[in-house]
Amino acid sequence: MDLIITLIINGLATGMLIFLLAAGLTLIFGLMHVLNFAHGGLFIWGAFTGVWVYQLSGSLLLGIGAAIFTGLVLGLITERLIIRPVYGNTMQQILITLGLMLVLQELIKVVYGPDQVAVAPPEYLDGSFLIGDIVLIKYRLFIIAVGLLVFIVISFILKRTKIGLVVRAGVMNKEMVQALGINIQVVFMLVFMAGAALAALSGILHALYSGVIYAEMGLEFSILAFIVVVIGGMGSFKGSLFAAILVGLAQAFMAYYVPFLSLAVNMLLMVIVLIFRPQGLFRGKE
Amino acid sequence: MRLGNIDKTTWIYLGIALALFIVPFILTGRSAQFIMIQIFIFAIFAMSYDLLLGYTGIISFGHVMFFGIGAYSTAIFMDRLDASIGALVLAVAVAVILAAIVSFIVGMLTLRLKSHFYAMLTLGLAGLFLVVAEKWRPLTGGFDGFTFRVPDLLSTSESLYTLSLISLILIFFGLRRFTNSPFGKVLMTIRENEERTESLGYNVLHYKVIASVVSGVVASFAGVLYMLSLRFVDTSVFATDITIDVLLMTIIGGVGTLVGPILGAGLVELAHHWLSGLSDVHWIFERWIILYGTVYILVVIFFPLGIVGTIRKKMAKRTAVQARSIKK
Amino acid sequence: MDSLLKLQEVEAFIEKYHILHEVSISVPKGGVTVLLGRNGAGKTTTLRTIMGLNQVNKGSVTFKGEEIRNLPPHHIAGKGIGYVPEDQGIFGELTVGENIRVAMKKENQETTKRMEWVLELFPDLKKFWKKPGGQLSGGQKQMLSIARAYLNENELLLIDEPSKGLAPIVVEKVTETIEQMKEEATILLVEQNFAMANKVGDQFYIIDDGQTVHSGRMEELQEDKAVMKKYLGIS
Amino acid sequence: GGSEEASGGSDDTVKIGVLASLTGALEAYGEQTQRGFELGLEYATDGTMEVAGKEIEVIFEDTETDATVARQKALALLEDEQVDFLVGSSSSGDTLAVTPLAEQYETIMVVEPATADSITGSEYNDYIFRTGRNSAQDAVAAAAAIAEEGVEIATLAPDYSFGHDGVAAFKTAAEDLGAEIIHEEYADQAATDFTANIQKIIEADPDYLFVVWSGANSPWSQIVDMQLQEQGIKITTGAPDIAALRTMNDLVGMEGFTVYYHTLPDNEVNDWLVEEHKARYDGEVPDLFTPGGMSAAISIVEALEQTEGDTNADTLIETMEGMSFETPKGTMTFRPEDHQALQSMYSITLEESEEVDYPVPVLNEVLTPEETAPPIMNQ
Amino acid sequence: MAILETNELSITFGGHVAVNTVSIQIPEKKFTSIIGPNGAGKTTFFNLLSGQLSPTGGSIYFKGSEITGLSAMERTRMGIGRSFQITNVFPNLTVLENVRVAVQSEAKVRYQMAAHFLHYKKFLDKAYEILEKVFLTDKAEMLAANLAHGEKRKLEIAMLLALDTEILLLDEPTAGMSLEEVPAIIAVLKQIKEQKDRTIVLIEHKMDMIMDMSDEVLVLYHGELLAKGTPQEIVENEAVQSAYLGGDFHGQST
Ligand SMILES: Nc1ncnc2c1ncn2[C@@H]1O[C@H](COP(=O)(O)OP(=O)(O)OP(=O)(O)O)[C@@H](O)[C@H]1O
Ligand SMILES: Nc1ncnc2c1ncn2[C@@H]1O[C@H](COP(=O)(O)OP(=O)(O)OP(=O)(O)O)[C@@H](O)[C@H]1O
Ligand SMILES: [Mg+2]
Ligand SMILES: [Mg+2]
Repeated sequence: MDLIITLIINGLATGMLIFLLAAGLTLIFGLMHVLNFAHGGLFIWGAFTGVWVYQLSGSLLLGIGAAIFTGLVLGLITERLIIRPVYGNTMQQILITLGLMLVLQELIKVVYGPDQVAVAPPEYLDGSFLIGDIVLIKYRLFIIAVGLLVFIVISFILKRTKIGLVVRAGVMNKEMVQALGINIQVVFMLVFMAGAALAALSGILHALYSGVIYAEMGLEFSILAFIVVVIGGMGSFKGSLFAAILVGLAQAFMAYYVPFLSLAVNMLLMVIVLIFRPQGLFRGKE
Repeated sequence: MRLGNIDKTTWIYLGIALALFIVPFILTGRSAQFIMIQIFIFAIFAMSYDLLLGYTGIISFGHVMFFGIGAYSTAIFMDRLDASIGALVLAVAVAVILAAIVSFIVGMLTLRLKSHFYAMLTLGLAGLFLVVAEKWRPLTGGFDGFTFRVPDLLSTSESLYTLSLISLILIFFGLRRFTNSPFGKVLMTIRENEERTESLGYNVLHYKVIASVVSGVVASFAGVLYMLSLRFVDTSVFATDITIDVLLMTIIGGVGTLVGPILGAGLVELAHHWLSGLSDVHWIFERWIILYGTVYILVVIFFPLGIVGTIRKKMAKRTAVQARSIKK
Repeated sequence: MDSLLKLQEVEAFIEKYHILHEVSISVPKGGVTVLLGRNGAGKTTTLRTIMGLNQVNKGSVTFKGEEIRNLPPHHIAGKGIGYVPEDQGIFGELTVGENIRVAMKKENQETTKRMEWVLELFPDLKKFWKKPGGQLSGGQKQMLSIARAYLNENELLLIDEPSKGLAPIVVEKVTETIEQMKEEATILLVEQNFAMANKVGDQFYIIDDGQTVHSGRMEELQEDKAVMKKYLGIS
Repeated sequence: GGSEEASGGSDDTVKIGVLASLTGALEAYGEQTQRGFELGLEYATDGTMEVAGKEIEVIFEDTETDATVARQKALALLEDEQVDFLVGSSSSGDTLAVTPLAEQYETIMVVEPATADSITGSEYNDYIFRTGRNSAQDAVAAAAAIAEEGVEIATLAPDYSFGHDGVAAFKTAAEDLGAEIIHEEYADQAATDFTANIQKIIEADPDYLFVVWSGANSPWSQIVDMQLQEQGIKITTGAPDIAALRTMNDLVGMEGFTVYYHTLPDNEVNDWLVEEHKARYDGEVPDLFTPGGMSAAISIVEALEQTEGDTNADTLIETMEGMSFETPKGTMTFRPEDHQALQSMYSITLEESEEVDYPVPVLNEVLTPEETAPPIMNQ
Repeated sequence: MAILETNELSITFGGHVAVNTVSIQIPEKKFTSIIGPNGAGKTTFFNLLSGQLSPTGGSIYFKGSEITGLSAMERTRMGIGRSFQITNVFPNLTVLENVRVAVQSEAKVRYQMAAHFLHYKKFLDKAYEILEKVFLTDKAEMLAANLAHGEKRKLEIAMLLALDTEILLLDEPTAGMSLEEVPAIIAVLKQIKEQKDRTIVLIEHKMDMIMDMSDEVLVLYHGELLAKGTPQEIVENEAVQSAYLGGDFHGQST
């Protein structure tokens, strides 16, 4: 029983981490139908800048702030210069965001050097409680909390404001939305910036979780994020949360009970979902 | 077939193909020829991708799995049997059949659904193939891979050059005919509007599955050639990076054009080689990837339909404008 | 007469094709101006050009005396111009209600009142409030599109073939609506249904091959059999 | 091909082509090799850059950690530059893609620092010499550091050949010393969550947990978080390069082994290396693979001195088999059977240090080349 | 004889019954029209006939054999062709190519992969011939996406004509078409019916057209068959008047 609880809590934490990673992607992909392969680039920039500020100042809050700020700025630049010309054209989006991904990843090395950077959570989040045989790692509890917070805030915004509607409408028929007097370009820009900020936020949170950051982690993790978005049903926020937790738990339990499959668990999960419920777990339920 | 029936572009392509046969006499360095061979191989691979993406409108994120199937079949047969032509033929046969079976199954499973399911399912399957290659170490050598010999006939750079070039030419003209056939024309209508194609009386699923099988088979053949040139295999032949590379080649050259992917393969390989070679010139070129990425971005901005696509469009428009002004 | 909207020798290209050669239209405040012309004449393009959805290459477009040529569409819409496009412009994955909500500029009593009025007019919309717009029947889409344009207080409405695909009884309703709208807003209408155009229209322009070739008061047009035959194929 | 005779560009220069990952994921390693190699040549030639009257010319090429690029660059070096030696590379895959070319072009290749056993094992050819240590050597060193009669050990390794080979070799070595491997755990290399694996290790309750890990996404913080040490399980592993040592702050007190840390070897060559490296690179000390690059250079110069500048491969092979040479890690010897350089390894404890912000390996014992000799695997 | 027949055909979209137990017979070689208010289920009914949707109840017979379970593709091959209300063409192909693909399907050249399509010159000739009929010849080389709305409608009709099926289901073919061209298109349809003995089913809101052409008129209302009969009977039907035609129609046909 203790074992199960330990596995569940850690699976949940991993799941939340993946959710945070996928949240920005869901937002951008789900609302704007933009396949943002540069997501991983925004993620590492959040990680590196956040960690840099955190280590310099000693304040995790400042670090998180810096990461979000980096995300917003990069999001702004990216949307204006790179994404805006290619709305509605999947292929060009793939090409241009992959190009951007390469640039962002390599620029990290120019700015922060090619080495990996080690980082630890601040004192108050470091370490773990041992209750009986159950290990509760503080930082993971923190992640679960942040993940839930992000989920609630975003769901609230999407539900209570028109912005979600406007963006979705804008994707379906940009001209019509403009003809209704809405400056869709600004709306798109804001949404993209928000997505980028989420990517960056997940970057710094991930950095402290795994203890090291390196430039290549961006692409690695963005594939995971894509998988989660697909399993959850493209663009469904609830779906992403659910899928991320599913993946997190599956990883935890498979690694324990069926270790030889643990390498393949993400892919297997996606393949199974695609075959039996191709629209993703949550599509159409919102 | 009368020669008069062959259209002008065919002659141009044939001319270029012939000129390429002369290259080895000018470019004698084996490493330069190696680059050319890589271009040919990736051109073949990219064309197979174009058949899916450009003609049928199917995106695949795991196309590399067919490439990998070709690669491992070759490597394993060369290593386990002997490095003979017979073994190679067997390897090709196995590669092609395996690729056909896999693409058939994947196609049947997902091609009745909307486009991105194929993309993600192939991504997933390619990932699973990678794991299998990783885990089946007695056969594959795992992550580290293994080296092997190739038939003597193909061990010189010139013979390999010739083989890849001939393959490229045959496959190019084969695919060109394929896409220009009545069958190919239906593929394009599927890309445009699947349901309407169905209601015109075409069985869309058949078309998509056939296209994906042909594409898979051609890709696996590219994998075979790749192995002949590299003579070493490891799990990276299943890596998503390769799919991304070939996707970029196709888009940069221009989807739905067949020549585009060839051009794209050439450009990507050469730009890569050239930019990375510049690191002696200035430290900035040590970070050549930044330039490389920038090139992608610029291509989209200045050649939104890919190079060949943009040029074709410009030309088409000019003729249209001329036609209109004549009419007036 | 003071014109609310004025197009002077407008030329427009779509990509490289010269679509509008010389369109000059003056829409007086109040009343309905009808654009007529055969398929492909450039009627839709004219409306889109006013809306800022096409670039104007030459000529001027003024609204209330102010040059609006080549402003971004949302600015133009912000000045009080509403648009019912030819293809209805329904957001297929949004529900009927959401389609309406997106269109509302302000959510106040006034708009709520207008909304109620429109829903009364087209009860189907109320009935299918939660249905995705893409699943509506052709005519229901048309109703939704008109309803959306009516929600906000616009000074000028551009309406592209509203009667297309509507049942006769609904055409009557739409005709009524337009007559109602006329009270508050000026309307520039593209219409193939001559009977309807004739009923609601005050003045007309005929566009042929990208040029305004004829104009006048609606009553005059009915008399002018030659023009009717030449440009509209009505005998 | 018959015409592919290996002959130096001109008679009075010796050309050496070095393949390394100068960009991409392994670029830190590539840089270490490059610096070490340059310093090594200088040291071995006393700064003249000449050996036996011949000038030495070095060409560095970036493999980008991509086997295809590695092969293409190797071809360029062999064909266009007609190098007399190849050196490299940072990844085992790149190296394996190139070693057959060494044979084909009858050119000596000094492998550094790729670790796959197969390079000097199943994929061995006569032209390959390796100054880098191989996985089996690591494993033997690791076993020597902790294994003894009655010790129970669990292992944690990434789930691919590097991990499996490492554990297999370790197991043999540790069992030879009387220890028992009671649990083997493999984790996805890219995993973010190691809880399940660590949980199983806790359940197995060994005396030691031996971790083989490479790659950035390391399990250390989670091992600490799961409080293994508090539960009586000691951790041991090979100390990595300095960048990765920073991730091991919580593992202070751990016993393990290492290939190199600049304070460990006590010899003149190393003193020179540390001093020169600091002088040249802004006070930085040499890192994990710097001495390897240096050793490769020294071995080549040494061989050429013995052949009096003859670059004929057969002569060189004959000379180099069994050849000993002085390196920052003490004396190395190319074992005649498989051309693997036998070398010292270091049994260490991680300790906190005043001077630097990461835990440093402190020497317990030098493990001699004989002690760490790996099994011969090319037969 | 009825060429197409439905028996208690129904479809429900999540609670909303769009077509409700409709049983009709469509007589062979006749001109049948379907009218009804917006949202009555006309298009949906077509979708059921042509196989775009499968019914939740009831059955469909074509020339006496049941086709309820067949796919759209199979029904087209059997001889049921249709045009779409919302234009549904291949946007990035030229007008000519759009029609050519339909001609090719009619000629049953489906899996020919080795010959060049230009070897099938007769396809092109046929396509041009059809474009001529619908006044699109001068737009032949234009991308379908760039057509004006009315032109797209003509292309829809052209594609249906190219299929040359035994029965033609037309969903508001002339909506948005210029007044002068409507009669010409009507003429084309009539001609096809007469010369080739085709059966035509038409959905329209233009009453004059219905009156002029139909042999029989069916009226759908809230998914149910409200009435059927000759045009004159229908126009005089009071239920139809109040549900569909509105105040202006009292027997007269404008
Ligand atoms: N993107 C485009 N490229 C080329 N030509 C175009 C493009 N869009 C429209 N056209 C052409 O411009 C002309 C005018 O089109 P427009 O849509 O304004 O006509 P319309 O008068 O509204 O016709 P309809 O009554 O059929 O709706 C047509 O001949 C059309 O083919
Ligand atoms: N795919 C669908 N899902 C849900 N409801 C649908 C779907 N298609 C049609 N409907 C509904 O079924 C009803 C009938 O629609 P249909 O399109 O058949 O009407 P119609 O008679 O063709 O009307 P119109 O004359 O306006 O084209 C409408 O209320 C519509 O909203
Ligand atoms: Mg129009
Ligand atoms: Mg309808």
